[in-house]
Amino acid sequence: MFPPIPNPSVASDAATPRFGEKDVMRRSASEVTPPAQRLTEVAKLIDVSKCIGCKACQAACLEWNNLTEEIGFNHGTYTNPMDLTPDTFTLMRFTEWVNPETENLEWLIRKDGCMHCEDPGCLKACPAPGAIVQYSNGIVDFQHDNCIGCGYCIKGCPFNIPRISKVDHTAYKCTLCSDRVAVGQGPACQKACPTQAIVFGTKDEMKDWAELRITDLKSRGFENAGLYDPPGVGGTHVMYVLHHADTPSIYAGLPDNPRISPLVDAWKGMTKYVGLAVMGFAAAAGFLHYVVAGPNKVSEEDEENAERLADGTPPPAPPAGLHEGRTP
Amino acid sequence: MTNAWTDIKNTDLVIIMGGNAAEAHPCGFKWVTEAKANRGAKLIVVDPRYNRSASVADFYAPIRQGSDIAFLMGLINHCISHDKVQWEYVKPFTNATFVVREGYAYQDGLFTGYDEEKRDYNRDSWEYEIGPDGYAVVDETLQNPRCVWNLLKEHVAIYTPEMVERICGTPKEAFLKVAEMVGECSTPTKTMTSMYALGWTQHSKGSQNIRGMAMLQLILGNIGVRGGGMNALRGHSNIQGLTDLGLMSNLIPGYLNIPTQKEPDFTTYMSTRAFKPLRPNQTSYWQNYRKFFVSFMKSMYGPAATAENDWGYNYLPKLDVASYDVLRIFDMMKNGKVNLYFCQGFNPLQAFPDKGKLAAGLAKLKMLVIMDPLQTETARFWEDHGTFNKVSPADIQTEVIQLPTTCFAEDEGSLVNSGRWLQWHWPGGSPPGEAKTDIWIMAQIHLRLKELYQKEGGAFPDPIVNLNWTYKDPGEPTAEELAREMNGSVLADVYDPVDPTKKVLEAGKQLSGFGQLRDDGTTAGGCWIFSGCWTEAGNMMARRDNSDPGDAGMFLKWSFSWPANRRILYNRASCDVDGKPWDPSRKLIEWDGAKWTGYDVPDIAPTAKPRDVGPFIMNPEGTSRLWVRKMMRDGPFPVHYEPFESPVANVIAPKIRGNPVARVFPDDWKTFADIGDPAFPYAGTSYRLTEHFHYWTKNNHVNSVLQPEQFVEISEELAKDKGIELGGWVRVWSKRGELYAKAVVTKRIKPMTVDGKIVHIVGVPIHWGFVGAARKGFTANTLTPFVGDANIETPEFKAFMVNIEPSTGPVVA
Amino acid sequence: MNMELSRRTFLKTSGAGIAGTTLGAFGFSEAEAAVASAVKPFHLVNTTEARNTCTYCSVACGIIIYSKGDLRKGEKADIVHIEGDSDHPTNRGTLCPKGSALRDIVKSQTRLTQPMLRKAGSNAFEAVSWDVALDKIARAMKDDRDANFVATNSDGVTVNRWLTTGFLAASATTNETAFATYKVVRSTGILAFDNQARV
Amino acid sequence: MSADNLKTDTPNDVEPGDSVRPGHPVQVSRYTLPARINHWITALSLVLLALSGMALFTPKLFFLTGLFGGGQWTRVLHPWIGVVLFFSFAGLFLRFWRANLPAREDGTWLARISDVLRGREERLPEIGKYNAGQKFVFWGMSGLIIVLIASGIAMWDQYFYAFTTIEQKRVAVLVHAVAAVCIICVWIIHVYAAIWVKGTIGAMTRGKVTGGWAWRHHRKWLRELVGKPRRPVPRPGTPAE
Repeated sequence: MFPPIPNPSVASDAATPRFGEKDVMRRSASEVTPPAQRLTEVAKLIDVSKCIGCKACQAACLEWNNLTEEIGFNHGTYTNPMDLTPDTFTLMRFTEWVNPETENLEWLIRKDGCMHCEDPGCLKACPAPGAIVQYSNGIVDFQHDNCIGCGYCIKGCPFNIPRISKVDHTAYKCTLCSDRVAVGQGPACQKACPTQAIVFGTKDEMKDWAELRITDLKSRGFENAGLYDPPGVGGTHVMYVLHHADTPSIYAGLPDNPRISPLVDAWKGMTKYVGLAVMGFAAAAGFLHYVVAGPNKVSEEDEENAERLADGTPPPAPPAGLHEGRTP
Repeated sequence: MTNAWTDIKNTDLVIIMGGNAAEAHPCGFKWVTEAKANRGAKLIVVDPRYNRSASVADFYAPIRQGSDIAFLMGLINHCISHDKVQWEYVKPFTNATFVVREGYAYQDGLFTGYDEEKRDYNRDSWEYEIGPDGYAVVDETLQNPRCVWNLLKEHVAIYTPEMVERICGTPKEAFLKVAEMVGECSTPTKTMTSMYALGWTQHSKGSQNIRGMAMLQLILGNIGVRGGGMNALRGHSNIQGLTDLGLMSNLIPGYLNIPTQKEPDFTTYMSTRAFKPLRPNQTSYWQNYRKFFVSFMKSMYGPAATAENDWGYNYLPKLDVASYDVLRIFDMMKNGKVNLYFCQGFNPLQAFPDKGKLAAGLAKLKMLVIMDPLQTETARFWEDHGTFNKVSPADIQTEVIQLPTTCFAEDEGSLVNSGRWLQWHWPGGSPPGEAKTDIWIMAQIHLRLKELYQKEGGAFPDPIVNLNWTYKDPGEPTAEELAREMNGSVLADVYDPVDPTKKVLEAGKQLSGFGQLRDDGTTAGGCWIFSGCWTEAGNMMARRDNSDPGDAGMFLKWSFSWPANRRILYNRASCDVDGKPWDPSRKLIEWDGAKWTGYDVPDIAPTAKPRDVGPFIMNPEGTSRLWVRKMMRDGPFPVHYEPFESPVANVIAPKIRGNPVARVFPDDWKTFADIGDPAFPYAGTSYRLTEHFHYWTKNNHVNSVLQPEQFVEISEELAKDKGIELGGWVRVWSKRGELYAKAVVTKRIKPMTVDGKIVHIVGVPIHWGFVGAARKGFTANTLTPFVGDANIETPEFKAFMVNIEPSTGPVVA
Repeated sequence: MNMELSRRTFLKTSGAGIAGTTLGAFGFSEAEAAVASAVKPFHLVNTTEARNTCTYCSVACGIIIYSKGDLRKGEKADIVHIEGDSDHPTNRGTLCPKGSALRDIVKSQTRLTQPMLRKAGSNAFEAVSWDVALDKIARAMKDDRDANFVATNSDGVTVNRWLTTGFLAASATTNETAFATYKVVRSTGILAFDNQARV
Repeated sequence: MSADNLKTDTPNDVEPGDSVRPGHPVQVSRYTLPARINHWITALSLVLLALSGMALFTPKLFFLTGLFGGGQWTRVLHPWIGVVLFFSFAGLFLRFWRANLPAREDGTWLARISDVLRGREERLPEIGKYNAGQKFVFWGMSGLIIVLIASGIAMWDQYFYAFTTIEQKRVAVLVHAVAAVCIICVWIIHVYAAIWVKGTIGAMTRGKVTGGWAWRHHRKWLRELVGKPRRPVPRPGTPAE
């Protein structure tokens, strides 16, 4: 058993958050000076092999965050709602998978939600200063007062997580319960998880714990058991223990090699700099041209020629050889 | 549960059969995952559906619903024939060596004494041979062909792996894999735990399903040990407590019995309750029955219960039938024999089988009284909800009174968990509106009724006007007062009979345990097994020290566990005959040469010498029972009987329909589909989903979000046969009713081959109804048959026959 | 009652290969603590705690009810949150999907708040006072009992039973409620007395 | 554009409303009032789009959202202005597309682009209503606006979230950004040209240019106008200068 986190204190003096503005490591659309000392990185570890798909995490998330999801419909699956929504920050996704090697049915159940990437694509994509922050403990948090609801985070996210609320038009996703972590608690989902398929602690602890789990799984014949901490996004602060870590995509489309899309990189990188440069160049070129070439003015002669033309008096012929392109 | 939730971490093998622990008890299931992670324990799931428990199992074996006994007897047969028996346990600690009297026999699915007319046995031959010394005869060599062991061997021989496959549909290889894993637990250092629930009880032979596993556990030596046991995962938060407190037709608190009309006086009543030991030196603890009974009567009637009036024996009603269980009462209701009915926190219109019959019964009542914190279908059975509840209110003359009650968050008191822990809780919120506690309501009803009788007189007012109701505020007794009363207290000073100057018990003091109860009216105690819960030292149920010496999982200082704060029942059996633990690394208690010590409260007299006294102290044998004498109506050994509605005839006894002694009311036979009826070709089963709690969470928005809409589960093969689409509407109907639901087409259900015939399974989750926050749906019990277990009348919800077709959904009128 | 607990017990006895945890601190030293404007305030601050047990299944998970207002001081208490009790040996703070949503059932829109009466043949409930409801019940019981009480059976044996009224007891009420219920129901001679144990 | 404009005998270069009024100086009507209104709506939309788009494009310019009432309003308004631009530009397109069809002299003009830049127009062929540079602006705007509206809709999550995949949305944002840069560059060229070539702005403000301006820059068009019979001004359009 991973040692439970003691019950929270309700005393008013226990409420001072242990991290905040000064621990912001990245801030969307802003330059920040990273804190001199990084907080110990935290992580949530989701052990898919221990998960019984009970959805306690989903319920706890709804309750803690005071979210009201709609009562939906059955679509022939246990996955409900059908997808993450602005009110469903976390979702159990159920996959019936027949292992081609053993021909045994395996019911793969994965808790989907924000991975809290070390290199967060949402933050990279976000145009609104401070709408997304990353604390130096690894938590990527949305600040709704700053969010403009553009949905760029959705495009930036390699895991398809954020959702825009139709009510307040801001983006929502798992906060890793930053309010709870700030007072020394774990996230609500982790607290609830009946089988400790979700545990929470420092990232190092979680990796050590995962190792124990992987050893156990290998002893039970899951040779490809492993930790999902994808390097493509610099590692994540929500990690999975998978029995089939060689093929993450069988778990309801968990990306095999997630990374910030090259398109997003190009958009927020190259395009931004090159684009600004090109536009600046165009403006500068015009300015320079004006300085060098001077204004292109109509001469008195031109006016006279025009008057003559209008009066029916033939204007002087142009210099020979220069108007060969003209229409007869 | 014989053991505690936290003890499951000590096991080596978990077998989940007849339940779905991960789904129904996720937080208790945690201890399975702990055992797996820390001890390398394995998990086996045997179930018709590959369910959430199976999703984390090491091995899953399919089984057709209603065929568990064949599987279990097959396992016993395998263990016996492969010598996977813990002999050092079986010989001294079970009745394997006991010799059964001549005249007892078993043939073709029936035991001696069957009366087809009465659907009952004359069970007189089901007894031990009694020797000249007045004790049961035993044969420690196991040579006597009539000893229990040899009878068992003979009884289970028919359940070969091939037979198991034929009856259960479990592939032989899968069965053998389970048998092999189970057999490994026959060594003294390996234990298996059985976790079961309504998947076993809700059959017409539910009790025998459980006995089957209990016998297997005894053969493996797994009862009384850490990480072993028979663990009934109780459903509701205090259903254990309500059963302990005897809120049943035939019970008195602490598993004492309401008298029958064959026991006209107290002497006759006590004459069959002597519980004389069947072997020398045995404890046979029920010999104290009289103390428990008299103390209960003193608690019930106070000064009005006297030696002269046999402690108020005649204040108790006398039964004319085995019990007035819920099936019987609803049958009576339908026949117009019931006028007034109370439902306290209960929704029978959904909870009992055959909704049509239930609704017809309710409509014949004069008055229905509902006490509930929430809306229920029962309270609104007269309300027209179109296709979901089509009734004509004007035609229903039942007066309904609905009383709002508090819920757990607003009241104080104790609940008994599945592991028998009595845990105290405190209120956290104010009741909404005018909601009142159930205690207040019951007190008000009592006081008003008493007043009417005092004013007007009437039929036998004595038990009502003499009811001991001496609470500070009679209008609302406190939880503390009632808890103290259940624990028991001293009514008059008691002096040592040897030294009359020495006061043994002082009047007015709380008892420290049931050992102090007396049969002379000097003590009162509402529920003997709870004695020790609120002593002079205070409220033991409110203790919150979670220390756990030896990391044993016992938590003796956390709350109070009945009996006597014991956490594992029969824990004497965790040691060999000499009192040494079978597995020293999992010591529970041990004999230190002078007394029993250890991590748990010993389930034996602290100084009872190991070889003298047997570990099963409640039984007159001093041993456990592989063969139960005449204590069960349907036989001393379990026999495979088909459900009343079944796709195939009983392979081992083709002429027997269902359980031959299960009670069927005359009107109900015609509501059952015939065996193999082509109109109802699919084997239905009902169950609950982890997102829901029975019918309550219809009132909870969050849970309604997590599983929003009614569905049934079928295999891909059946879906293809019937042209049913994933997520499409289907109509499912039995001979009793129909429902519409969405189709979850899944690989987790597979068709099975049973006796050469393909059997498809239709899974019908319960929950939905016509009130609450959730989407409206149909009550699943429109489908289920009105028949119960032969011993305790648990309805057969787990096995019935249905048909299914694609549909366009219900027409909402 | 003692609500102070040995919170470190589990840390000491965790048999699982990781010795303790630095979770309590998350590596943030005192020096790092500072006012953070960005992190949402912890909304359990200044609530009142009550230890309770989950109302659903028999695992009997320990829960803590967090309320605004303190019942022990005679105040109205409004439940704001319910969470698992980490000190509880069985659930150790965890809860299932039902337990995690307990607040929603306590505060359900479909909680009953006043006594209601549905008259014979009516198609609606109407509100009544507690007195009216309870008097009606007591009167109905008395009348039915007096009319149908069986004092002796056909053999002349005293049986003192009342079979035309039945009582279904709850399954999630306290033992204390159950015992009070037992006394009241049994004293009348009702035999059709049952509970949820079967279903 | 009225039906008779489509008559094949009408030179492409002459748009409805174009006319010459002799005098001193000669006044040439280049854009009718509706054409000018259409132009300025388009122009305003484009400027607002550029400002709001730039605000969302780079954090350094996020302060520009202040012009629109903050980030949320910027996010709300930008796509709607885009819709205005699209339809407004569509109006311009219908007015001007014929006069912007390629002509033979465009090649020469382009070949002598250095003379163009030096203002040595005497070295250029006689040009119709629009020179090749103007046509480039016109067609550039047309193409880019189609790209921008298409990619813009793909990323307009409030209404069109469900219609594209995330990968498609990513392509869309990238394309939108690149197209936006391009259109801003085109716009810079357009605006600069109007500033550099004196006497041009009047065409879009008062609708008139002087005869000398027309003689110098669009002599072919002037000749055609002079040669064409007088007629009342119908509804003309305005090119992107």
